[in-house]
This record gives sequence, C-alpha cells and structure tokens, in this order.
Amino acid sequence: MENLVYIALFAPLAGSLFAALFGMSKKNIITGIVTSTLIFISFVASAILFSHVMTVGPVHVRMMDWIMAGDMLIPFGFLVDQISVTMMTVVTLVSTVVHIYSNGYMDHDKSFNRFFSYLSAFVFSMMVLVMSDNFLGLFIGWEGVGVCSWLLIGFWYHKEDVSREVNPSISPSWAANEAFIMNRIADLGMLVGIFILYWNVGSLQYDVVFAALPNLSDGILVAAAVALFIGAMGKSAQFPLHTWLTDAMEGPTPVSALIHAATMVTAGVFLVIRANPLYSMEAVHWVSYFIAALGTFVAVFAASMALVNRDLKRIIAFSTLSQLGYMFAAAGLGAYWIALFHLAAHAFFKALLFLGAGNVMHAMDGELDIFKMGGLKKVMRWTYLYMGVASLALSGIGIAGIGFAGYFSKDAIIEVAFNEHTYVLWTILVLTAGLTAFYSFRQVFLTFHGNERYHALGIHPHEMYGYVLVALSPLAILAVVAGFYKDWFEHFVTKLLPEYHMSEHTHHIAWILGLLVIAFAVGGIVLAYIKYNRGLKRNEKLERSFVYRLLSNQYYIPIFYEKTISKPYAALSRFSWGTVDQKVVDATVDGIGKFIKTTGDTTRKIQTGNLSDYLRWMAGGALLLVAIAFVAFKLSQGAH
Amino acid sequence: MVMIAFYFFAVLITLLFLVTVMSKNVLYAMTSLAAGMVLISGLFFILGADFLGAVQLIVYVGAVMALYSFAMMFFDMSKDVKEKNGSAATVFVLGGAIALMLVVVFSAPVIGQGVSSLYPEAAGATNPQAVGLVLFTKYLVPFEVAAVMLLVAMISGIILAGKKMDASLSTTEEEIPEMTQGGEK
Amino acid sequence: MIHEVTWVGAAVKALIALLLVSAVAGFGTYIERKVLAWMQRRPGPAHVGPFGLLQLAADGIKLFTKEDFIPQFSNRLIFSIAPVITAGTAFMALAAVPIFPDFTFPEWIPLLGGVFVPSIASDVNIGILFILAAMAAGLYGPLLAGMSQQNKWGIIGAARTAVQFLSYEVVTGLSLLAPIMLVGSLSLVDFNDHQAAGIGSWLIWQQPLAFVLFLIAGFAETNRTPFDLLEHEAEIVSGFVTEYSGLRWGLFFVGEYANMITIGILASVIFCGGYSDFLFIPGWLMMGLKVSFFFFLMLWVRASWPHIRPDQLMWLSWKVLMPLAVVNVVITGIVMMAIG
Amino acid sequence: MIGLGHYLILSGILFSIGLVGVLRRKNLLMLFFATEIMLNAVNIAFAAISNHYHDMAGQMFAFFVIAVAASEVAVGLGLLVILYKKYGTLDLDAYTVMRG
Repeated sequence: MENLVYIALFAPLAGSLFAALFGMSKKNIITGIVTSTLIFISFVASAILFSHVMTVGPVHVRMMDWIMAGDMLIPFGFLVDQISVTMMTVVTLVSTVVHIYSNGYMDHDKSFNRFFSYLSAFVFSMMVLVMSDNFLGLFIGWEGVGVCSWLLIGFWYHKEDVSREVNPSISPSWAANEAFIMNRIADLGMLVGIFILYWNVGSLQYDVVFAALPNLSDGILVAAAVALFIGAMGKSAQFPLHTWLTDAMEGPTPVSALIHAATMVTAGVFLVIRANPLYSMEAVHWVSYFIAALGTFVAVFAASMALVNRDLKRIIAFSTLSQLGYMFAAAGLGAYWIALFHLAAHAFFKALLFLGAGNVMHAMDGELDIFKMGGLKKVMRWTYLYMGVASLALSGIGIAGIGFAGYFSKDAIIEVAFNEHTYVLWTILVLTAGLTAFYSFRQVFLTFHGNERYHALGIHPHEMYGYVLVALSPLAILAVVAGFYKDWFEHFVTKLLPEYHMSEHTHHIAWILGLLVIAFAVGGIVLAYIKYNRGLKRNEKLERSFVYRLLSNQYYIPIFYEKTISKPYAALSRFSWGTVDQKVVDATVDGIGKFIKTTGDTTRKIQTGNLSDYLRWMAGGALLLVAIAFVAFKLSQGAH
Repeated sequence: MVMIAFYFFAVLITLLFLVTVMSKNVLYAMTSLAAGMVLISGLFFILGADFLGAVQLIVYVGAVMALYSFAMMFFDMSKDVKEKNGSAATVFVLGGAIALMLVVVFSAPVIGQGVSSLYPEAAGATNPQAVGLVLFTKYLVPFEVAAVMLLVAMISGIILAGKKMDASLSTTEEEIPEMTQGGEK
Repeated sequence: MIHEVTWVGAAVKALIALLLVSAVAGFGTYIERKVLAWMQRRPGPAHVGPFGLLQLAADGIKLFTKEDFIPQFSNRLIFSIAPVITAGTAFMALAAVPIFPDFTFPEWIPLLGGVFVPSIASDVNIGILFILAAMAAGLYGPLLAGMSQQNKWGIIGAARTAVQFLSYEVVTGLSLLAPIMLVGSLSLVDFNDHQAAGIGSWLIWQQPLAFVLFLIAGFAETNRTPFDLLEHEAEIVSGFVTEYSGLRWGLFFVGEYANMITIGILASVIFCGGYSDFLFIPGWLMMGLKVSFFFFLMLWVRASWPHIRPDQLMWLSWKVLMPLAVVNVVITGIVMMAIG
Repeated sequence: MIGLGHYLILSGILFSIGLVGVLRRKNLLMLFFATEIMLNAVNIAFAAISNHYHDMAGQMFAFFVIAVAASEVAVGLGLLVILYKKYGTLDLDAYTVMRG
C-alpha cells in the first residue's frame, strides 16, 4: 500500500517534470498524453487506496525526517484516511478529465507543454496538501497550489492590461497577482494558526495536535481556530477575500474547472473538515457559528452577483463561490461529512459545468458574453446536454430520494441549517437555492436557447472534439448518480468524521423542507425559462437601476478595494521607494559601494607590480603588527 | 673575555652586513656576507652551540654562499650594480623603526616569567650529542620533512637551472626585445 | 695526571704548528721536485747548495723580489684578500689537528719550563667538523681570487673551484661519517685513543673503502693531480692564480701545502693510528713518518696519473664516490646494529 | 656580563639591516643576500635563547632555518638563472609587468 501512496503522490510530479523538460519547445502532444496517463495512474492508485481504506483502514506512511532542529521534529509523512482518500480520488478524477480535456482545449496554444507542466504540478501540490499528516506539509501543499494557481491564472501573461470597464479582471497577470496576494494575506493567518498550535502543543502532527486539544486553554483554541479559518477564507475565497476568484477566470478554462471550482478552492473547506476536532471544541463554538454565518452570507452574496453577470465563466465562478458558502455553512454547523460530500459532488458537476463552458468558449472563438450567444444547442448538442445536467445538479433538482447529485448534498445542508434552529441561515439558504437555479438556467437558456445572436459577430460555432466529449462523460454520470451514494459515503467517512443526525422533529418534516427547496429551485428555473427561453430582451430601465448596477459591479467591492487599499498602498509604496528606499537605504548602500570604489581607486596605486614596492608595504605592515602585538601585550600585562 | 669576544664579533658582523647591504659591488657584498657568517659561527661557539657553529660554517659558508658565488658567475658581475634606489628615506625610516621596535621589545623586561625548558640539555653530553638526542627523538619528523624538502629543492633547482643549459647565457640580446616589448606597453 | 691547558701552552703549540707547517710547505717544494725528478729519472734541483737544497732559498728570494702586480680592472681589495684567506683557513684547520702527542716542557728550559703543550691547540669537541668547515671556508680563496681579477681564465678557475670543492666536500664528509660512527666522537683525540691498541686497531682495516674515498676526496680538495683542474695550465693557463705573482702567489702556495699536510695528518689520525707510539718508535716520529708517507703518496700520484676532464671529475664525485660513501655508511650502520 | 638581551638586540639590529637591504636593493641577488642576513639574525636569537634556557629547541629551530635557507638557495638560484635568461637582468624594476 505504501508504494501506492507514493505512486499516487509522485506520478503527477513525474508528469510535471517530464512536461517541464519540453517547457520551452514547440507543442508536443506526447507531453499531454504522458501527463494525462500519469494523472490517470495516480487516479487508479487513489481509487485502489480508497477501496483499501474502506476495507482495511487508513494508511500512514513516513517517508523521511524532514525538519530536525533542536526539539523540533517534523517528519515527511503521509496520511491516507477517509478524508484524504476522498479528496485524492476526487482531485485525481477531475484532474484526469481536465488533463484529457486540455489536450483538446489547448490544442492551438503554443505553450502547450508548459501548460501541462503547470497543471500536473498543481495536482502534485494538491495531493501533498490533502495527503500530508501534519500542518506543515499541508502548508507546503497549500503554498504549492497557490504558486501553481498563480502560474496558471497568469498563463497568458502576455495579454495587455486593459481598463476595468472593458474587462473587470484587467489582465491575466493582474488577476494572477491579485489571487496570489489575497492568498498571501490569508496565509499569514494560517501560519499564525500553525505557530500557535506548535507553540502550545510542540508538534504539528494531526493526531498529536488533536489529542492535545482538550488540554489547551480556551483563548488559544479560539485564536488557533480563527487564524486557521482566515487561511481557509483566503483559499476558499470567502468574503472579504473573494474578489480574486472571479478574476481568476482569466486563466484557461480547464484551469478554472480544475482549480477554481473542483479542487483548490475547496482546500479551505478541507482544512476546516480536517481540523474538525478543533472546530468541534465547545470553546470555539461561536467561531464555528461565525463560519456558518459567513458561509451563508457568501452563498447569497455570490448568488446575487451571478444573477446579472453576462460572463459565462464568471457566472459559474460566482456559483462556485456560492456553493463554497454552502460547504462552510455545513462545516460550521458541525455537519462535516455533509460538507465533504457536497465538496465531492460539487467538484463533479462544477468541473463539468466549467468544461462545458470551455467548449462553448472554444466554439465561440473565446467569446464569453452570454448576451452574444443563444441557440447553440443545435450545433453543440453534447455540450448542451452536459451543461444542462450539471445545471440541474447544481440547482439540486430531484424529489423523493431520486435526483441529481446536488439534490442530495445541498438539501442536506439546508436541512442541517433547519435542524440547528438557525432559521435565519436556513431561510437565506433556501432563498439562495432558488437564486442558484435561476442564474444557472439563465445562463443555460441564454447560451443554448433562443435566437442565434452570434451570427452578428460572424462566428461559426462547432462542437468540441469527440474524445473530449467522451472524457467528460464520467463527470456527467457522476453529476447524475453521485447522490445515490450518500448513505454509503456517510457510512464511509463517519468512521473518521463525527456523525451528524437530524433530530426527530426535523426528520419528520424533512420532506416538507425538501419540497420547499425544490419549489424554490423549480421556481427559479421556470422564471429563467419564461424570461430567457425566447431570446434576449434587454430591459434598459432595469439595467440602469441601482440594484442592477450594484450587483453587476460586484457591490463595487473591487473598486472599493482599489480605492481604499490598493491606491493608498501604492502611494505608500511609492513614498517608501522614493524617499525611504532610494534616499536612505540605496544612498547608504551606494555610499558604501562608492567608498569602497574610491578606496580601491586610491589604493590601487599601491599595486604597482613592482616587487620592491610590495616589500616596502609588507615591511610597513610587519612593523605595524609588531607594534600592535607589543602594545597589546603590554596592556594585557598591565591588566594583570 | 667573553664580553670582548662578543663585542668584537657583534661590531664586526654589523659592519660586514652593512657593507653587504650598502655596497654596489656584488663581490664585496658576497665576501662581506660570507665573512659575517663565519663570524656568526664564532657567536655560536661562544654560546656553546658548537655543532650549530660547525653547521653554520659548513652549510652557510661552505655551501650556500659558495652556491651564490657560483651563481654569480652566470651573471655579469664585473660592473657595479646599478639600482634606482627611490626613496632611501622610506627604507631607512622603516628599517630603523623596526630595529627600534625590536630593540624596545627585546629590552623590555618581559623575558623570563614562566618559561621552562622544554627539551633540557642532557647532562654531561657534549653539544653534538645533545643535539643528536633531541633531533632524532623529539624532532625526528621535522628532520625527515626537512630532508625531503632539501631533496625537493635539489630536484627543482636542477630542473629550473638545468633546462636549456646548452643555450648560451651571454647571448641574451635576441631575448631583450621581447622583454622591452613587455615593459613598454 | 691532568694538565691545565694554559694560553702559553696553546700559543706554543700554535707557534710550533705554524712554523713547522710553513717550513714543510717551503721544504715541500724541494721534496716535490726531487721526488718527481727521481721518478722521471732526472736529477731535479741539484746545483744550488748541497743536493740543490738551497734552491729553496733562491726561489724564496725570487718570490720576494718579484713585482707585486695588481691588474687594472680587478677588484683590488678582494684580489689582495683572497690569498690570505687560503693561507688563513689552512692554518685555522690545522689549529684543531693534533700533530704530535701532548708534552710538557722539561723544567730546565727557561721561561717555558713546566708548560703543558696540548696535542690540539684548541680542543673543540667537534674537531673533525671544524676542520671540514675550515677547509670548506678555504674555497673562498681560489673563488674570490678568480672572480676578482677580471680574467676569463680566472673566472673559469673560480667556477671550477666552486664546483670541485662543493662536490668533494660531500664525499669527504660522507666518507668520514662511517669512522665517526665507529668511534662515536668528533674529537680527533678520541680517534687517536681509539686506535691506541696497535696496528691491528687501526680504522683502515675496518674502513678501507672510507679510507680510499677520503684520500681521493682529499686529493681533490687540496687541488692535487689528477684533480688540479683549478689551475690546469694546459686548459686555463693558471686558473685562479693567472694574475698572481710574488708573495701573493706564495701565500696560495703555502696554503695548498698546509692543506696537503692537514689531509695527511687527518688520514693518519683517523685511519692509521695517529700519534700513538708504535713498538719502539715514539708517537711524534710515527706521526712524522705517516704524514711523510701521505705526502709522498701525493707526489707519487702526481708523477703517475694523468689529469682528468672536468666532466669526469663530476661523474666520479656524484656517480661513483658519493654513492659508494653512502653505501659504506649504510653498511657500517647495519653492521654496528648487528654487532650491537 | 653578556646576557640574553645583548644577543637579542644584536639579532634585532642585524635583522633590521637585512630588512633595509631587502627594501633598498633592486638587484635580486642582493635581495637574496639580505634575506640570508635576516635568517642569520634570527638564528643568533635562537641560539642565544637556547643557551639562556638550556633548551635545545632553539638550536633545533636554527638547524631547520639553515635547512630552509639551503633549499631556498637551490630553488632561488634556479629561478634567478631563468629570470636572467629571460630578461637579461636581475633588476626587480625590469620585471614590472603590471601597471597599477
């Protein structure tokens, strides 16, 4: 089993290094094939490990001692238990699909090989993140995915910066930097959390830390929980660190699918789930409640912005944000296994949605404005099918125990909110479910139904390559059927995660609650159908209204950030650069350099190349040394 | 008696070495140096280091200086040495300062405390015996190393000087342009 | 009975040695000519005085009256010092050589009555080394003489001096090392005492190779035929003495003869029993006989052997004599260790 | 009475004479001579100290200094011959190739 762990972990790295060998050369289909194969191998290994964990139990391997400094001993160990093996399987499965998909999608890109190198490196980092048996390894993976995310968002770094009106993300490199910097801010919190734990426990191993938790004081627990959650907020793009996620759509679509929907952004959720013993502590219950509240807020907040957005990928990104909110709500309320289940299910249909969007984008020559599409179902039958299925899953359609994946996972979360008597949260989540359905199908209808507005742009859409469509099928199937495994999954993960049971009361009215959610969801779909099925009818008055503009400008938060943080910070930086750095630091350094240069220039004349002169200098030095030695000796003698 | 001998030797050695250092004539320099070394062996005899004195005579006077004079025959030593002795003041100030410094150091009352004999002279042994006793026990390794060093020096001397020995030394004219080329850049 | 060595005794010894050697050096020329003549079947000096004995005086007068000439471009100071060095170092070496046994002046002699005269003027306990050192210093005579005179022959002679003396000093030293090991002392008195037991205890029997080597090296160091390359008339006119005349030349001459006697004495003392009494013959006479024999040997060799070339000289020294001497030392060492 | 100080001061003075020679002379052969003077000066100090403390170590060092001097002569003279062949002079100033 140990070998399988290493294969699952290092196969992506091998692929990445292999692709990196050809990083600067022309497109070479072999890199795509090799990396895809290796990721698939990793997936197979993960799957085998999954069955192993299910039948036998967790695998814990210790590769080597990593950091040994004084009392500090941090081994490079990997833990494959129910949580991590779920993540591993999901990650590698989605990655495999995305890799295969990318072979088609990146077909014409000249940095084909580089892309695969980054993509595989990302998978490796993610595997380190989920497999590590200690917080530091997790942090390494955490930073690794951050770097890969930066590389991949800014993959088309050569694109020029444009104004915010033309493109809210300004440019890929800008978006990459934004994502990276936001994550860094959050990572500081995460680091502080890790330090707090190490300082008080003396170890970073999960088992050791969690075993020691009851001995820690409340203040420390709260501090650690808050600090770690700040890290999770950054990676999972929770308010107020959410703006990077939509801007990250500047990256290639497979990246958006893999990183910004299925895997990386769920790392924050994963962290909270992983650290569930900490968040389950009585002392930190209000932190958990805050997590749930924030998650709920983000769910509705993001959904509201998705309502009016015209960018295909951004809509999906907002929906991702919204769904992450759901996951945090579940985790915050203590239903960790439900959060993990939603995480996995969401990964499938969200990746499918993104890849479908990629197909559309590919067909539309890179155009993403849904107002310019319409009627694509004729030419893109399969994509239409996939996106429809994914949207249904996202909307949580289903009834009486039969339905798409989202139906099982999302409804469970809403149920949890009701069960915990947090009715405000419950209300908002139900409402959000309706919003989700509306914006999902608004996008579907605007893209695939109605009049064919793309003709005006002179675009001739075409369906994606066949093998790509085939490769997407597992995701589609899973998006449909994943929900049926809910009980089985519960049984599997609650061996490790705390069980969560609905109260008797909730259980009784569960069908009413489910019906209510479905009603909202169907209502949303119907509304979208009525409004958009026939084609696009723009309502100028509505679009000029304050609310509409507020939503379409993302509550002016990016502008607010720019005005209140970026601009003053830039001014401060400029000041520091101009005054402090150049006039003080640089001047000092330059002064030292100048002094040495002048000294050199002056003393260079000593070096005449004439041995006699050298001898004289030597004699002078010897005289000086003897004098110093004598004086020093005399002084030391005087001292005694 | 010893005092007379010491001052006699000391004054003479100083004068002879001064001649060596100041003389323009290589022959004078060499002769006075050799004579000074002979007299230094006299100092060694006074100090009871008989063997050292004999070695000084045999090696320094008999071999080292003889080699110098032999080497002198390779060079044109008939004329006086012409040197540009730039700033004589610097040299004498430096030399004088070091002399002063050394005299001050040596005359300062720092000698003696806590110094004990590391390898005391064997009682009743003559000086050569005492030398042999220490040299072949405590200093055996340095002695062997010195022997190897001498061998190496001998071989290198042979190789350095022996190369192209058939080329005439007096006809260096054709090589002078090469030198001036290097020198006038 | 232990005798106090007074400075008077030392002075007497020094005086005797000086006079004796000077006299022998002068007389030696006569003997040399006579012996060579005898060997070559000709009369030699025969007309001045009985058996030509006064030829010596005639030559002396000639030397004294010869013009003391110093070449124009030579280095005058060095030129005049050089002969003195030769003679001086030769006598310095003699100071540590025992020429005859200790004796005390009989009481009846005025002034010197009862004065103890030691066998060695200065009994330095490193006798042999001192003699070698003094003889090594002796090479400066010819060397400086040759270099100071601005004469091609002189320079060549000086170069040969340096080469020859340096090379054969090595052989001398190494060849003496084996006897020194046997005796365990550097003092010549000890050497003498070591062999006092009669002719059987002479070191020549134990160290024949060392003896031969020493003798050959001694010939070279005293500039005797067949090694008289320093002033080889046929090649380099007169070598380092080309420009010398009169008394200065005479000093070289005296120095050379003094050195010959020193070598003779050394050979006698180190290898042939020294000044110990032999049967009925008293020690001083024995010593005289031995030295005379070695002196005669040198003349004999001169009469019988041709010169050798400089390259043969070097070859002989470095490739034959020195290895032999080293081998001799090693074998002696091994044998001594074996015997214990 | 002649004490250790006398010898040491003599040694210091001789050393300085040698040093002046080293500094003053431009002729390489003369430089070598001056170096020998310095070595000899040090040897006097060694012998004197050895005598003062009745310790053979000083003399040992003097022996090794002499051995070093002998090696130095062998190598140094070889170099001198080569330099003379190359430059036709033994003057240090003539060897100045670098321009400071």
